[in-house]
Amino acid sequence: MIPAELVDLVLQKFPGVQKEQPPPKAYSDGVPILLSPPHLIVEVALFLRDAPELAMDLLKNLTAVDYGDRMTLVCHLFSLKKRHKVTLKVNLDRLEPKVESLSGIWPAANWQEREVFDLFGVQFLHHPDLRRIMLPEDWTGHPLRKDYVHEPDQYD
Amino acid sequence: MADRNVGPLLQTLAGGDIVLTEADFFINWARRSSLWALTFGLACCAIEMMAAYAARFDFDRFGVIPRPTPRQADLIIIAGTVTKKMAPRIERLYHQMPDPKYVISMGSCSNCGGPYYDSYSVVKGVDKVIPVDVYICGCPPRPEALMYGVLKLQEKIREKSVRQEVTPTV
Amino acid sequence: MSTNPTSTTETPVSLSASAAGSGHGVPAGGRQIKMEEMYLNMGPQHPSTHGVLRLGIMLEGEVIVDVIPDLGYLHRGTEKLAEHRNYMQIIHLTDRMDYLSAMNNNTGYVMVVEKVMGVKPPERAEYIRVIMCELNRIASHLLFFGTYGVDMGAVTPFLYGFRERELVLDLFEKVCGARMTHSYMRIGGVAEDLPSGFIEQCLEFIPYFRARLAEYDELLTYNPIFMDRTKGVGRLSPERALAYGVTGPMLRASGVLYDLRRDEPYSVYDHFDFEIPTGREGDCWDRYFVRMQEMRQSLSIVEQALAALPPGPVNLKTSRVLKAPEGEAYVEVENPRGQLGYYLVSDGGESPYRLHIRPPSFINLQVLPELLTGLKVGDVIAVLGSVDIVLGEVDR
Amino acid sequence: MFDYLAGCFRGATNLVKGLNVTFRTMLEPPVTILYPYQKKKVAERYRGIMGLTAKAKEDMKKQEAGVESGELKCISCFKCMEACPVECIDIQRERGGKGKFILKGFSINFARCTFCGLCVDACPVDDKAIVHSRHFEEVFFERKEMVFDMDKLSLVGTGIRPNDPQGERFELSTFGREPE
Repeated sequence: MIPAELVDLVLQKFPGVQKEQPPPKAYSDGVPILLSPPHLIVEVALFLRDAPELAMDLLKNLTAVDYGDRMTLVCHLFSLKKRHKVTLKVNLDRLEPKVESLSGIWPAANWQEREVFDLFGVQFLHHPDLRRIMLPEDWTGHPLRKDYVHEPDQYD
Repeated sequence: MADRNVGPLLQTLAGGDIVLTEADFFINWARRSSLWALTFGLACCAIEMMAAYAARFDFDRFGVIPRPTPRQADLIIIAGTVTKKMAPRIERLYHQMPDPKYVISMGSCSNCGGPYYDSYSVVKGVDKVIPVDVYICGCPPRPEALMYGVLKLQEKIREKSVRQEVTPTV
Repeated sequence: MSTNPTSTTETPVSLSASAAGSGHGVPAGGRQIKMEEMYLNMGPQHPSTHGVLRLGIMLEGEVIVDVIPDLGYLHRGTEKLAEHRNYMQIIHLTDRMDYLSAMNNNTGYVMVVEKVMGVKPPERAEYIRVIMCELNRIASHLLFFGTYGVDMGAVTPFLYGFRERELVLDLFEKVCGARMTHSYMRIGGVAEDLPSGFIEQCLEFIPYFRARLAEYDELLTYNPIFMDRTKGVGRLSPERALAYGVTGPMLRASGVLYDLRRDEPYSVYDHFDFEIPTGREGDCWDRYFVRMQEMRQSLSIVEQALAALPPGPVNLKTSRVLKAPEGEAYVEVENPRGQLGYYLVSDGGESPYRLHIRPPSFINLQVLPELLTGLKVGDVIAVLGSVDIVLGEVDR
Repeated sequence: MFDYLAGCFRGATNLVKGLNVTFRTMLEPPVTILYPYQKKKVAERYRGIMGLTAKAKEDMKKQEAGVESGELKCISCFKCMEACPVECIDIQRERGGKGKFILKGFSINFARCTFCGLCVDACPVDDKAIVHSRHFEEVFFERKEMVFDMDKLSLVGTGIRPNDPQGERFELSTFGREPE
């Protein structure tokens, strides 16, 4: 688990970043959540990876959640050297979600971003190969969005 | 194939029907005793299919030998979930197989979608793509069930006659 | 014999040289032979792709220039379906993701729900979970052993691996009534207690299988043909492995000692004494060998867990329709293929608002183009087999 | 040259080593089950196709005996239908007296069923009105044959009970067709 002062380190360096507080009654597993604005994501990610105190060298998981009013990108980071965790979140505009790609920082993000693009329609700028990964190329729509309506075709 | 035209030809000959009946018996015997199956594992059922080929069950005893290419196969065992991305490939593989060809749909997913009956990307039954001869239920079916399915298919082949067209049209 | 015909350490250099040059002309007797890259399509129907993976391989002669994996032939929309099922009904969907280790999948899923709901299963249930997970790890690695043998041109390991796997499946069948898709874990415990005779059968299996493992080593592990085909092929350095987020036996084969069972012990793994096998080179043989060693450790864990199995109930009697409180959690378990993560967002309803699954095979497979580039076309199967993917999990 | 010969020697010895393993296996009893002739007994808990169980004779009330399939244990409470993750169970019921229901129809679509056991778990009746049989060899030629109606289900449940001492196979697959 990341100690509180290391979170403060990020907060001091980037005033735009906030520490997300879960709603009062909601369950939280204690891993601190950093909420970054979309334009700062690359700098924050680079800092998390390269600062010797933080050394987040393993991007475990990257996914998105469609909250209906916003699209949230969620990254679960882990430091193998320091053995601590942090969750990085970015809120995006739901209608036109666009964010810089993290695949230059952690190559592990490459396919996971393609999956998020495929199933949520989030555009990752400067991604090396942003194509659909799961569904056929000619598929319309992004199924994991909450307002996705599946139209039966010849195979249904 | 040749068997499609042989019926009318023989009927015009004297004693043609007797020849045909005898021919039926031998042709069906040959067909059902060496069903070479295309290895077409898609999902969970593929593992049970592999188990059927392995030491405890030994599918070779039925003359069922796995073939990696559709050109040498009489039987395609659809073992697993058929997705919409995969469906055109299955159709193509099916058409690449020589006549007569048989299809076994193994497991709930290929029978009618199974646990993914309301999924956006799964074909609700492989019979929407290719005609199925035998359905095996189970999720996944045990290897014995697959063997029983092949035995049932052999029974089905035994009743066939060269007069009929072997492959139903899609 | 000392030089390995399949190891191509110089190849990337010559490749980049040809790419930097004209790339097309090689003088041969004063005339130009046109050299072109060849495109080789492998799959989705191929006996060695372990499912329905499609690889587009760019070849220059026999050397691989680039590999483009094409996934999604088994994409079944598990995450979307999970939003329409209640918490109990998702268990059977998790069975079918990594269908070779359904018990591990179930455990991870019920753990994330338990975490959000704030319930803790009884201790006996935790022990049973550990026993089942480790037995399933053995079954899964045995299948790897068999199929990797076939991929490398040896059919006998397939027959042997499946012979022993059937014995493990018999144990599962006795406990939960299914061979592969178990649906055995429940939120707050396991479905049923161990049946009578299970412990005896399990204790019978352990020494029998130990002897078999020694036999496997004799048959395949130290076979010079097998070693020539796998030693030094597909090397993955620890730095690249970490950058790609590779986990599980693949990461440990590269020499990184990171295993959730020991580093962040979930369930009751901290009660047991076991070693984490690691490799040194990170090549195909190491990945194979780490898995073989892991089976031995799993046997020892099962033995210890059976000896220390506490009495008591095996599940909390939870209601049929569960409601998790609002919140989110991310839980990882150590699957036979790597770390399986579940990210659950709950809005307080009967079904998850969002359930994301971090499949280890999917992340591990990303590294494939990098591993294959520069190797010869004959090594594709050796490397792909050693990554040990399950397409049901890659595509979900 | 020496390397080459050493390699040959190493290869030859390892070949013998490997063959030694396979020869040893040859002397062991065979593991193959000759399937249609020999059958392995499946486990007590095996989750085969489901069947409906019936009440014992002495438990039957008089008015139930007259009702169609009234001897079945099922109380048509819809619990299994709600628990089923694939919606393969379909129950029709009619309102009887005193808040009880009369079972009119019960069908399971085995084409879709995943044999997960949740319906049996959910059944509130003592000793379960719906049970898994140990019957798994289910093969059909038509898709619609895979939907079992109440008669077939009660035959599965009562004809081959899971604790059947004989464990005999019942030729279920021949339903609806001429016997050979």
